[in-house]
Amino acid sequence: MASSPKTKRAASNQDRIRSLLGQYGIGIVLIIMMIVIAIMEPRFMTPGNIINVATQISINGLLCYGLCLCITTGGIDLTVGAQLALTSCIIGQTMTNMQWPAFLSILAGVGVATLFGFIDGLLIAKFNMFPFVVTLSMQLVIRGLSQVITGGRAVMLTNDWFTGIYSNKLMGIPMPIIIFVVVTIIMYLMLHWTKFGRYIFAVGGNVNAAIASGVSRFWVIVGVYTISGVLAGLASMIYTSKTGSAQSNIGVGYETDAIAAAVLGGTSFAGGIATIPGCVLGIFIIGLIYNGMNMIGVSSYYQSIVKGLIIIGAVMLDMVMNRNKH
Amino acid sequence: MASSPKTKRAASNQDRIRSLLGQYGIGIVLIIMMIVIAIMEPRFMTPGNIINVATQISINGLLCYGLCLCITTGGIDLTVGAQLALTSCIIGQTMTNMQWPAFLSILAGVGVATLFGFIDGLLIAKFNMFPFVVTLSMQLVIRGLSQVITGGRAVMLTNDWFTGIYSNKLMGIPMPIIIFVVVTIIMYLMLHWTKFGRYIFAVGGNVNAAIASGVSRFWVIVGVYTISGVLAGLASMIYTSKTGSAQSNIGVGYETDAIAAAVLGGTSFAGGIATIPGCVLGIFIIGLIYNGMNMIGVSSYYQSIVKGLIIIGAVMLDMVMNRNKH
Amino acid sequence: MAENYILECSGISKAFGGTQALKDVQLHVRPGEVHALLGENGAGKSTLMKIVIGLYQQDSGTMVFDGKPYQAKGPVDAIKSGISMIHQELNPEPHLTIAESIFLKREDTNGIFLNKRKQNERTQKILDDFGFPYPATTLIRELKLADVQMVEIIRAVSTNAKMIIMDEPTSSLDEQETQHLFRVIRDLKSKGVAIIYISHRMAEIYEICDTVSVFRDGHFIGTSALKDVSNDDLITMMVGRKVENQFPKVDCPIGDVVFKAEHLSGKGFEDISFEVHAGEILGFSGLVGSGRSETMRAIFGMDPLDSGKMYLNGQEFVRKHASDSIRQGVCMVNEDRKNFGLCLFRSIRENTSLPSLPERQKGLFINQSREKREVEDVSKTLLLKAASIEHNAYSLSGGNQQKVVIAKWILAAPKLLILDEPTRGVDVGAKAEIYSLMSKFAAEGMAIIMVSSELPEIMGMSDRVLVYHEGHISGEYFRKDILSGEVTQEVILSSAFGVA
Amino acid sequence: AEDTTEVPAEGVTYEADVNGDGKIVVGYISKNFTDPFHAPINARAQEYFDQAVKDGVIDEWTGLLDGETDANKQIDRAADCISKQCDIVIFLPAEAEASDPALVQMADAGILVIEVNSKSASCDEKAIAYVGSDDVEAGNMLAQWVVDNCPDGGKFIHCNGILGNSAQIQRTEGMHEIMDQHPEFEMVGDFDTKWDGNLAADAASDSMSKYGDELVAIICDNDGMSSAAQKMCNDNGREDIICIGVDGVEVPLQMVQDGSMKATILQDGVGQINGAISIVESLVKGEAFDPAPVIPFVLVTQDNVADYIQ
Ligand SMILES: Nc1ncnc2c1ncn2[C@@H]1O[C@H](COP(=O)(O)OP(=O)(O)OP(=O)(O)O)[C@@H](O)[C@H]1O
Ligand SMILES: Nc1ncnc2c1ncn2[C@@H]1O[C@H](COP(=O)(O)OP(=O)(O)OP(=O)(O)O)[C@@H](O)[C@H]1O
Ligand SMILES: [Mg+2]
Ligand SMILES: [Mg+2]
Repeated sequence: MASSPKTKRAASNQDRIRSLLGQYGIGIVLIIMMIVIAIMEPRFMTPGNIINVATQISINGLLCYGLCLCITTGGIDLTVGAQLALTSCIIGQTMTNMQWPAFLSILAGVGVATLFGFIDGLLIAKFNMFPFVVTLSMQLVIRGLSQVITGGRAVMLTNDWFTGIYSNKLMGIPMPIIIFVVVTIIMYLMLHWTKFGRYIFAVGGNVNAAIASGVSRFWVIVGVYTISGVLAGLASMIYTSKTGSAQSNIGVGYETDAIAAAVLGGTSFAGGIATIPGCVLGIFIIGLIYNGMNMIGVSSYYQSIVKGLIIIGAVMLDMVMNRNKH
Repeated sequence: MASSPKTKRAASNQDRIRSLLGQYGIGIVLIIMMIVIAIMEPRFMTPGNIINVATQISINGLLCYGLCLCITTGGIDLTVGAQLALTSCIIGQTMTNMQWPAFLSILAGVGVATLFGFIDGLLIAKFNMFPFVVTLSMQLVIRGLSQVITGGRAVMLTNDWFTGIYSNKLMGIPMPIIIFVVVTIIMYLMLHWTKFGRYIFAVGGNVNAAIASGVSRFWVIVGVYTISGVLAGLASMIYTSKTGSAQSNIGVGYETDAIAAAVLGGTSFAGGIATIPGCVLGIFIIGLIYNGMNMIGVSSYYQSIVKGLIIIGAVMLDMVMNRNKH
Repeated sequence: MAENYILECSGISKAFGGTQALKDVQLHVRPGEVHALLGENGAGKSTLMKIVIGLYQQDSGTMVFDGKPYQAKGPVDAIKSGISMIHQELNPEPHLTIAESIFLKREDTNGIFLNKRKQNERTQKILDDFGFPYPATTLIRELKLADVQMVEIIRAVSTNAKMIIMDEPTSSLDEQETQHLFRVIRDLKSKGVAIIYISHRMAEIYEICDTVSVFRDGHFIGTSALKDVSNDDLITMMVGRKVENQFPKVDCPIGDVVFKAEHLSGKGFEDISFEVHAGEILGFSGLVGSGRSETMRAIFGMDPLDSGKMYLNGQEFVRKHASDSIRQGVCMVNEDRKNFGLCLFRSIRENTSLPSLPERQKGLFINQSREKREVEDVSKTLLLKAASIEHNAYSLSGGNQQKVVIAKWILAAPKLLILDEPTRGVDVGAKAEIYSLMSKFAAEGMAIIMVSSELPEIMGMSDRVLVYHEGHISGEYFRKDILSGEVTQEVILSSAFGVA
Repeated sequence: AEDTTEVPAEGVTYEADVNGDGKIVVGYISKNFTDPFHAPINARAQEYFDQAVKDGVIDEWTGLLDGETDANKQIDRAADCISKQCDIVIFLPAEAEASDPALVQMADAGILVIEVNSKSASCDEKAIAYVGSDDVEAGNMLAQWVVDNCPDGGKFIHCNGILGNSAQIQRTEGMHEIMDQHPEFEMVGDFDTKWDGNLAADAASDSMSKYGDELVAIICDNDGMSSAAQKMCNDNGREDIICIGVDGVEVPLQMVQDGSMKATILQDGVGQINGAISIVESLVKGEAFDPAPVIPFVLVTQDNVADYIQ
């Protein structure tokens, strides 16, 4: 070999730094954003506002993990917005109109979301249908169901324990943050430290090779869509508790922010590439776009443009810093 | 070689029949739908209603062709709904508030949509960004721009020539139908009878092989997104003429129906497979879902569910009839 | 310049990120000659050819083609100048017809519209001239791999190019089709067309080539007339050391029956019965498309089996999916490395441990330190050339990718290892390493099935050879008869053709 | 359908079976099925017309047609009503301008159109009646409530509906009409909250963390947003912040009742549809009716909430 082990090792270290930079280079975007916002609005950096942001991102955060998994297997889950509505309506109907105990209502709501995630996975894995098509159609079905369940009406949630899910604090930390952190840890361990996580990467990276290596495509696909369902259900629980109201028209377009966060976090639409720490960064960036614009006071007419440009810019920057990924 | 040319050729003919059946098997779904609706509601089959349906589908039809091309190259164009809004706002602003002649206004509106289609293509082809991400973000930018242009207000269009684009008839046939037919013919010729069409299939089928043959991925990608922009612009012209008003909140979610029509028409998300006649069938099916459900009087609470189930069902049926495509 | 060259490349360098793929290499090709380009996997052969064809741009260096300075910005420029290329492992667009594929970028038109009829007729004529038994309107996706490769060849030849680059054109062809290709090459040669021929099959090089250039690790080693260099010299030039024995087969005691197949039938094969013993290397020979891979895929559980029974260590072997087989100790290296072998954008470590993850669990989680240790060990055993096992499989050369595929099955510790074309696209040095591994594992008591279209490999490595003809076993030969010279290549070939 | 000037001011009459096929077919084009404000309206229409068909008051009705808050879809639904040979159509326009062609198209086909909830541009000329209220007035009421309850003025924020939507435009306009006359109030935020309670709640918490005690009010284009924002304020111990919006759907009403929100502006949707129903009944009977019954917005506070809840 021409190159000595030494130069190879050096090159390898360099590679690692570059790859790390590439993987989490989006962190730089996050830091720049924080500095810019903090300069323009000093109140941004108050502990109160930071806790505020962390609380707000929990809903999008949970959705993002689900989408990250689906995208990593080469798919997509467009149902999450509708799932948000359905779970909310089920929780509202059972808790307020049928007087179920809060815990049981949540179980029913999240359970149904899980079931629909499972059905999505089944249609994709068993019948080999394209995830985009399946979830686009299922989204109609799921939202339709929530309309049928509530007859389009809003249901108020008065159970204190339930509405406390969003506003209560544990040792000064709001519950949504705790839920988000716990889910993040679970997702991290699952994706990066278990067999199932490896199989997700394998199926996303090369499904034929994965099958030939004894991975069950069926269970991996069904698994990730089911998980996405569970997470959407949990997100809906937080959402419903936050607004104190269950209705069928919520969550429209929520997949957009979740997808954007996943992509900013380095999740590749080509499949097989994703990291949970990356997603966390992406989730914070999206959260900061909203909070930052509100803090700085960007006119409502420009908010949509700014958001779009930041996402494109960040993805492009990531691309440049991390060329060899593609 | 083992088998004679004759036997190979025979097998291929059989294959072709099966593939034809597979390709347009969705036509059977259409016919069944028409029969069912006609039985349940005799007024469905009146010439008036048929022209009505054909007029209604023109907007989704144009969008569908654009999406069909993008999907065939392995991409997606999620901007079409926002493009609808932007073109509409530009037409409204220039024609009503700036007193431009109608023709010039249309040119400006469609021109800007074309430009944004071009930018989408550029970002995707030049910077190798994922189409889903690019168009998801651009959609925000485009919609934001339309809000900025109009200040969020609706602009009335009073120019008779312009509003006549939707309502006028040529030899008893409403203009939107004529536009739709002309575009269909152009798209058919372009996709199936020109080099450019061939290159679209080549890039969608295997981009590396296409490049190795000297096909310019760049121009094919830029081309299809630009065409999608043009078509969205034209669709917006029809839309704006139809509603007689330009505003920034129109077209939300319109990509859904357009994608559904393309997929029903046999456009494959794997890339490289699509036919314009197939798309026409898909467009009619989507149109009939709306018109048919309203004619029969399916409760609106269930329409969304029914629509979702019909799309899933039809795609599944298509899959079963056409197994070897995947 | 005394010599009359059609292509002169000098001082070409090219780096990909940190990898220096080519360093100051040169290549001189004369018109009407078949110029072999040799080198280990990753030596930079394909990279140089891609620079010539315009897919990559060199970092430095110049080219002269047909007497004029030459620089292709893209394949279009190359085609215009009269260069065409058969790419290594590149499947054409699946949804186009043969005619559309062959004439891609050269379509017949009347004005702006395609003239499909004329193009189909022209293609049909070319196909018929070639004796290629398909209508021009057949879709590429309906063709077998070998036929697709033929379409690629036909496409390249039909451009009337002055120079054709063939990057491992025969890697998915059998003897018969290879001979067909050679007839075509000789014909082109007589018309003055220059051919650059890349292959890892030494026998082919000697059969068809006139001149040879050797690359090693991105460097140019030398050019000479083929008749002036011996096989051993060439190999030394390529790998930088002597490869003592190309087929390091160690004879070891053959043990009990490990796997037994009884009357297996499925798509592409019928009534297949055989057994394989511990310590035995059982070779499967035959023509491409004779159904060997189909049989193996069905045994492994990738395809369904219509009928028949299988036994593993005396017990009936039942499998529904590949995972069942792996669990019971039956593993298979697929012939199609890119599609069935690797997740290119995941690390070597993840790829290697994938099938054996269930054994590397610690509670709920993967024991990553053990995984790392074991993967590092196995990659050392296989002499894998990689900076680190954390690098993506994508960054490896073809031969090293193949080693990763083999490594992952070694880690799974199979009782029966099925190797389908284990050395496809692998250089001689690495081949010898893979062969010695096979010997080693057989000696440790593993039963090995090797499917191969390369007769030297079959004859050099097998304890016993089964020959396939159109889905049936048409012959069985033993190592002692091969060693004694009683069974020759011709004998095996004729039973592959079903003549014997 | 334009000879309204000939009849006495207190009432007008029409021949109900306009196409003379001996059947009376009623159409109903909703604004949407997703907004809780429209749910009781749609439900009331469904209930009444199903019964009316059973009772033989009318011969047939189209069922509830979904306008999807989309002018384009509403125009298509209007064409469908023409295809179904409707005589009378109840129409809830999604947009003032963009939905107008639906009205024009039906009126030109001779259909008697009753507009409900909001007016489209040519309502006065083309529709035989309008039952509803004026969104600009609702905007005025929003602002007035804040002015009345914060005598010292202060900073407030505004949460928009989907930008460009008629209700958003007119309510915002009405809000500005009043607020612009009160320099003691400063609008410190104008958010793109898309009728979304979640986004409004986030806007509330962001503004609280930025302005703290200086923030006195949150004006929302609907009360789905104002109730979510109020809940966010209350959860942060800021019950003093006045959140108010338009509609009077279940959740805000209950919040007013239990005291967690001070007021909401009720738009009497069911009252509106009942007004339209009684016009249909008059049409069928050939009786005269009032072409523009006024269904005013109501400021609902703890004092009168009992009258409107349920
Ligand atoms: N696109 C690329 N990006 C990064 N590295 C590359 C790329 N293409 C080739 N390389 C590297 O360049 C070197 C030369 O590769 P090349 O494909 O030219 O080898 P080769 O001689 O054709 O080998 P083989 O016989 O296996 O085909 C290898 O180390 C390979 O990993
Ligand atoms: N469904 C299919 N469609 C197209 N080609 C296929 C299909 N299944 C198998 N083939 C191809 O058919 C060819 C012949 O089958 P098979 O692999 O059994 O023969 P083989 O004797 O093993 O040949 P090889 O030497 O290529 O391994 C293979 O090259 C395989 O890629
Ligand atoms: Mg190569
Ligand atoms: Mg094979």
